[in-house]
Amino acid sequence: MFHIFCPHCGEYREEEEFHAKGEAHIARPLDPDACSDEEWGEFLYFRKNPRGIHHELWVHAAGCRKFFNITRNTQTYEILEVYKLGETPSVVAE
Amino acid sequence: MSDVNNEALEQAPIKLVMNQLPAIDVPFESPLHHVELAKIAEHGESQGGVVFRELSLGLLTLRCTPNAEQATSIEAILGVALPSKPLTSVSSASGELTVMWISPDEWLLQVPQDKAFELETRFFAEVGGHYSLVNVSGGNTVFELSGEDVVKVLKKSTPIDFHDSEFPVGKVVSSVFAKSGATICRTAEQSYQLVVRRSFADYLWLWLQDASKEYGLTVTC
Amino acid sequence: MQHYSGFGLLKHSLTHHENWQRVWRNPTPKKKYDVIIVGGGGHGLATAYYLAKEFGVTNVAVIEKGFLGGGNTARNTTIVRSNYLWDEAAHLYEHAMQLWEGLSQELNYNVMFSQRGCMNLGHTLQDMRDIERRVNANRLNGIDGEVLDAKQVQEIVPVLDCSEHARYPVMGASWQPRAGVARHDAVAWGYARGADAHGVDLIQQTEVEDLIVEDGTVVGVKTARYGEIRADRVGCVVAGNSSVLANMAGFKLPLESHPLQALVSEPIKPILDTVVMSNHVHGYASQSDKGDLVIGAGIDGYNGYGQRGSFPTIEHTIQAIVEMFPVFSRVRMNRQWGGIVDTCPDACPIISETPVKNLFFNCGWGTGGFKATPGSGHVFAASLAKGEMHELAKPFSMFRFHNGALVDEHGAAGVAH
Amino acid sequence: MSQKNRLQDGGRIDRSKPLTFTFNDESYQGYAGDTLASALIANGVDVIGRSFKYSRPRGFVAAGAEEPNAVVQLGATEATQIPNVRATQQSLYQGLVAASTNGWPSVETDLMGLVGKIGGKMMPPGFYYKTFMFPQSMWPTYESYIRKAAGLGRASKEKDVDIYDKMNQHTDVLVVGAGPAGLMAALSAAQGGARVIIADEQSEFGGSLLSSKETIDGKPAMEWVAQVVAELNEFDDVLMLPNSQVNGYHDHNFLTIQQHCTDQFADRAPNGAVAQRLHRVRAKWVVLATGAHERPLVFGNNDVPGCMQASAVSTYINRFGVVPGNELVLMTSNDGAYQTAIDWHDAGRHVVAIVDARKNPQGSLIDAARERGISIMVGSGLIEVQGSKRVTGVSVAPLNESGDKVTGAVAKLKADTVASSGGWSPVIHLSCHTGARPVWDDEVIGFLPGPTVQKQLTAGAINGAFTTQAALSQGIQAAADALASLGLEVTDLSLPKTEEVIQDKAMALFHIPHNKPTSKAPKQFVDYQNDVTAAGIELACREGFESIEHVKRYTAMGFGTDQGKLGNINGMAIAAKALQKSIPETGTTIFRPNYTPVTFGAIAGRDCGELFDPKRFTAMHAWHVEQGAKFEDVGQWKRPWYFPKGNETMQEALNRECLATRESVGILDASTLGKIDIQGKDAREFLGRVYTNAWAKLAVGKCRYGLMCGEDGMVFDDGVTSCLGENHFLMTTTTGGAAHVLEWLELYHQTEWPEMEVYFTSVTDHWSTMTISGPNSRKLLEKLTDDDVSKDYFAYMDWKQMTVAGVPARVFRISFTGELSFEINVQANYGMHVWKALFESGEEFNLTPYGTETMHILRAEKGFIIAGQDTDGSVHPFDLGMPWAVAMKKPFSFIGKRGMQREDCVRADRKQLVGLKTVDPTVVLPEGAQGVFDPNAPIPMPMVGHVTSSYWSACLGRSIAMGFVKGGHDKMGEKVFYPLVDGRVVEAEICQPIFLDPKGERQHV
Repeated sequence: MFHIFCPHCGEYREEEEFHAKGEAHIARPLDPDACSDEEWGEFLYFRKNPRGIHHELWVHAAGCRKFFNITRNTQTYEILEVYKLGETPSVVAE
Repeated sequence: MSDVNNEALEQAPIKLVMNQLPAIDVPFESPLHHVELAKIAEHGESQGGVVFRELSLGLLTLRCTPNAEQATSIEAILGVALPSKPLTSVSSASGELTVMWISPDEWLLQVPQDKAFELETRFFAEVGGHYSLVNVSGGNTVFELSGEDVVKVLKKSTPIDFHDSEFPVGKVVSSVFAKSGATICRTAEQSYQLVVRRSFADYLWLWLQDASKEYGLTVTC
Repeated sequence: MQHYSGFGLLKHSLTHHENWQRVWRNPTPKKKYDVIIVGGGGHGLATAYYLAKEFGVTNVAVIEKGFLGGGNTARNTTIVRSNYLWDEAAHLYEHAMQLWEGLSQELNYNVMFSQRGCMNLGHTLQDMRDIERRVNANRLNGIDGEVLDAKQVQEIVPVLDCSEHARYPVMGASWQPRAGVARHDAVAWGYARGADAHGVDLIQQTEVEDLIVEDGTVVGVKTARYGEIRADRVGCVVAGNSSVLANMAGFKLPLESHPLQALVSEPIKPILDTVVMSNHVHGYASQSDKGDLVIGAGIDGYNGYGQRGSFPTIEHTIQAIVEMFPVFSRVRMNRQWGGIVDTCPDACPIISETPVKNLFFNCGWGTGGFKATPGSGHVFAASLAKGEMHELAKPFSMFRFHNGALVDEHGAAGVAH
Repeated sequence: MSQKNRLQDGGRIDRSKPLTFTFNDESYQGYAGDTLASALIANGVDVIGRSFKYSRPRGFVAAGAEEPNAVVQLGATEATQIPNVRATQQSLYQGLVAASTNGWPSVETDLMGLVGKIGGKMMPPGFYYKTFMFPQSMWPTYESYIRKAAGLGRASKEKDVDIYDKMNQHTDVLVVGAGPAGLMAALSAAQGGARVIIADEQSEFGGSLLSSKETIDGKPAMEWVAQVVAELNEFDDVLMLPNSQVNGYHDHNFLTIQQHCTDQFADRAPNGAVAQRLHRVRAKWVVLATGAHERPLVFGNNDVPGCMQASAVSTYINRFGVVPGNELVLMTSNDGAYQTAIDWHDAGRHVVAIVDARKNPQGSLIDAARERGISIMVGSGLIEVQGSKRVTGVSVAPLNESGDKVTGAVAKLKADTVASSGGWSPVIHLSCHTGARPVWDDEVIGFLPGPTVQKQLTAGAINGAFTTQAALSQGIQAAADALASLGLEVTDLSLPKTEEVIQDKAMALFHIPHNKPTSKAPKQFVDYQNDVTAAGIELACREGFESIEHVKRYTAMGFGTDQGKLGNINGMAIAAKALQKSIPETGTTIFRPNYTPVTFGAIAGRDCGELFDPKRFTAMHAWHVEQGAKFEDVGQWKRPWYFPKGNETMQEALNRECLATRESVGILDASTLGKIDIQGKDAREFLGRVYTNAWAKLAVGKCRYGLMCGEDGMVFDDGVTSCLGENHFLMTTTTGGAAHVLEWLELYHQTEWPEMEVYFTSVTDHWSTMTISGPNSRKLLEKLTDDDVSKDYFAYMDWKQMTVAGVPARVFRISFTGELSFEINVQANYGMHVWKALFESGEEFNLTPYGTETMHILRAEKGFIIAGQDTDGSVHPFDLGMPWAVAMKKPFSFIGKRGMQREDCVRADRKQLVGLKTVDPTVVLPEGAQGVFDPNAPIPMPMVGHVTSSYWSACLGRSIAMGFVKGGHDKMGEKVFYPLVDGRVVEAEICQPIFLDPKGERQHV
């Protein structure tokens, strides 16, 4: 079970308080109507799903209810950093 | 037709502020009303390691990212500044008001039941800019848990670390609580307040009775 | 291939079992194959078997990074059923079911397919509506199914708590008598033995490090152990690791790999004679021939390739099991583990051509791949043999996620299994 | 009852506290401090069970968690039955009742043993894959026999009577194991100021020292233990947990500990006390001081009762005052096991011989054995045991240097006990749980914990440091490392001193060769519980199962309840040899949680029965219960389903409720609907983005219905949102969708549109919502309010603030029934008062409470959808026939707009929601029935859509239904057929999904 540092509460909390919300930085296209079916499908469903470094969106559901990002290794499950929405990750895959 | 509408629009308030308390005396039923806590207090165990009390308070959710102006006007209304440090709470000198940090843009205000509308009215009149203040008194209830075994019961219910070094008096956290949730504030050395949702109150009451069984549970009013 | 039988066992016991043949060879790969299958799990091995046996393509290699059947084949809870809601999925799983029904004889390998029936419990009015809907659809699709009321459920599963005092009382169930369980390892081994006998090279302990793509066409794979191995067509059947392979070929898939946990109790005397699943209470159980209660539930919410999940998932699963079967409270959990499941947004698989020519993927089975093993292998083999997707596979193209023609089986897939 | 194997004195048992217990219906006596195993051995019980496959008699092998055979059924009553309890880990208590799990008619005389003897030869590993195939129809029969023979104990037939608890713990250092290394680590960490938890599976702390004769600082080791325990007791921040197995090591240093609170001393927890507690521990550092398990050697008939681990023999003698026999032969590959012969000798029993595989071993223990006159046969191996229910003798033969060949004549010795030792395997199980691969060490002759990303330290025998001195010193070091990392001060601790022991090098011996080839030799067991033999492993390798995982799975090695603690390393060594590889090349299997089995009840904790899932109640719940309502589970809510009166059937009650509502007035508790208060200047724009319809012009005081879609264009929720103020709205959601919708709004606000000034606050529980509906609802409301509720002042889709029954209320004139309706909202603390007041005033109108079912009927008569019943995540608003709820021209491309325009979403033949009228109006279609256009088509029959909602409408005197039909919107008046399970085919006409008051006049009055 993960121990996750909530960047808003400023302390570690148990995974039970959080929900994983999938890959981070999937921005909604600014002009959806201009998207082809393929582009819209890519936005909706297609994911990097890497084995290794993964930037992902979580929400502190039972705590402050804020969404934030985690950089995590999907193989070892190590959390390498947490960062707020709008911030850039400092740990990235090679 | 259009004239009427325009007039209505001109008069239309930005926000609805509403006194929700009856002017006449009508029965007030807290979420644990059906449990008849008073009877249990009278006839139940008196020496329990855990002491339980349901408090009926006025509760308001304030959502805001205060700018300097807002901070000043809010402090003027509350008498205390909004605690900006995560997981902290402050109380007014009189103890009538407590403000709990919930999230970077959310606080829970505790006041006596009959002060909620007054507070809302003053906010509406005095605080400008973007914020939201919502009366949630009916949607929540407050359990006060105390006694020498209180921490053990809390440790059964939530994965928060209650060690003195981690959870001093005044700290407030929101977390899972059994299969529900709660906002937990340490109000004294051996006393904690749990703000819980109304519809879960009965479940949590059952849970707390069960979890306290091995220490004994005393109900007070 | 050496024929297996009770008589054979007797004969070999006279020579102290010293003369049993190898079940499969351990070959060094050739430089080039007609078809390379990446992934030596149940689906990959079944694909190879049918390619060689049914479609006459015998110049085939299966390349497996670990040992045969060592991924989700070795980690699932062995449930086999075909009671899916939508026509496309129902036809595919029923195709598999029919292959299951003769599989031990087909492979001359006892895969212990035990048609003990599977029950999906309903606890709410909406559950019962969904059950009616699914069973009606199943029957019109030629798949056996019945709707049971609580009393009938109780008769079939006496140890299930069907009382009204339960938090979510059992209102009824769907029941597929032909469903059941099978011995997962045996399925992989049986297919491997059969494929090998038909000339397929099973290359174990060999990880594919890259897919060789030239001018938009796949021409082979690169391995650490044997370097380049060429092929006319490549089929990837690597479940949880599909995205990793797709990435090598330069495209993304609509997949997320999640940990799926399962657990077994210590072996106990027979007490549960069928498969019982509950989407609502969120757990399912059957009892293996060895006596273990085999238990599972939902996936963990985060992406994970670690073959392990988080403890609260196990707690919730056990709570569900004790809620359904209060007499199991004093039984003990022996072991838990996890697999990596590649989940699709519509809870249906991808059996598909890809943006790379001659490269095919069979993936996205999520939590329900084991039951499809023979059918998946068969239609994928047909597709690889012809270079064109089999009729039953066509609805499961990865490109359905572009045009929106999803086959939403979340209801029928429900609780992971 | 005589305890014939009990010594007069010695051991850590209390002879002044005799305990009576029952095993296989016979009464025995033991002492406080005994385990069930030690008490049975004291009483001379040799056969504890029968093996799984061959039904061979089996006795005690070990004294701890690694015991494979002594697995019993425990429990004095039906409700307290526990299957598969390891007798070596079960403390004895007064009145304990245990029984063997296999054997018919009894464990002593087991007829299945005959089958095992005769059929055993035909049951090599994997035999079942090779047979039972013909005919296929016989498999269920074969299977039922296999199932009956398998399984160990049995589950109880009754509900559990015990209580299980869970507690979350946080600590700086969790020490696993309270042997010398663990105790030293815990004490050092505590002295450095750390919060410490130390857990040990045994009833007493001390670990290896419990059965050792060593001294520490010149005193008996257990005196040192007592002193450390006393010191630890002084610290507030130290939690000591004996009888507690650390069973799982999960990510980020989360571990689970199963603490046996009462089930080590009582059949049933006394006075409702907690029987077991599962500690869920988050530790900053973990110190694994889990010790090592001794490996017995593999030789012929090594499963005959009387064959034991050498260390177990010592444990029974030294800790429990029990000598498990009279005539001992010790077979060893190392010095340490000599201690067992010495202990045996010192206990006054005869050591027949020590057989050592090494040619010329030298060391202090060997000297000590020689001094006692014990005969030592070097360069030899014990190749075979004689006896069936007890060892009667052994065969010993000289071995070659590498220990893989018998080189000379076989000598036979008489003996009743064989102790064997092939060295020690570090207990690395926990270190593997998060995926670390163990590393083989040739010096240690065992696997050591592999590199890990966890904050894990190790001390003592787990590192292959098998001496007490090394354990103590590594314990201090581990604590120092943890303290340093925690930023705590490392106090200078003096290292206790033990006697020095000089030991010779051990020999890497696992499998003692026989003079016959393994395949022909007597069975040499590797995994006792699953009857896996050396010959079986060799056969698996010959057949091509070359991966150790294959070997394990093919033979079932390590799949028992002991999870291969005793046998796995031996099995790997045998496989490695058969494959002509080294052990590290062969690899190891990975250990998974649990270290030892954990009671389901303990994992479930208190979340059972009534507490399995919260029941959510509205403020009027008590009233509903009083009125005898039947409840429906909607999410976690308990909602009234219908209110039967007297002996009414459900349909009668529904008919009454529907008619009363349509004719006069009915009332529904709608408090469970999700409610979200939305404020801010961008609230209106936000609504426009998350709903499919337009919100820009909704005036203050007005309400509007909206559909919510995902980005795929599929409907997931709906509800009415009201404009409370220019920048202030109240959104309602479905009961089940409330939490999801709130998170959805937050998600988009926080991630996509943070610049928008809007806040969301859940007020679901804050408002009690009661809907009065029917032609007399206005009259009823008028009786309770002084405010104007006339048609002209308070129009349809308006809301007003007013006082109802003395309570300030928000009243919404919205209708889900098609009748004149008022939805009254008051602060929940006053909900019951207003509800009761409505009934007092409503008597003259026959105010009738109705539940969710009548609500469903009434809305279906009007064709209103229920999200979740008439939608399933695969339908968009156009499929539902609700284009009026989609504003395609809104400037912002609202959520769902692009999705619902994808190629597949605009097909004309999509399944579309329509009304359905059965041709026979008395027939009510089952919900879920599947429609076809041609009922005579062959199976598989092309299906065109299913019935989503279907009811008997008392108001219309006929059945009504809604459902999906392929291209249904263009098929009005056409027929669709529903072939049902019972063989009937119901014919229905496709119609508009509105059956009553199509012009909506009733709600506008």
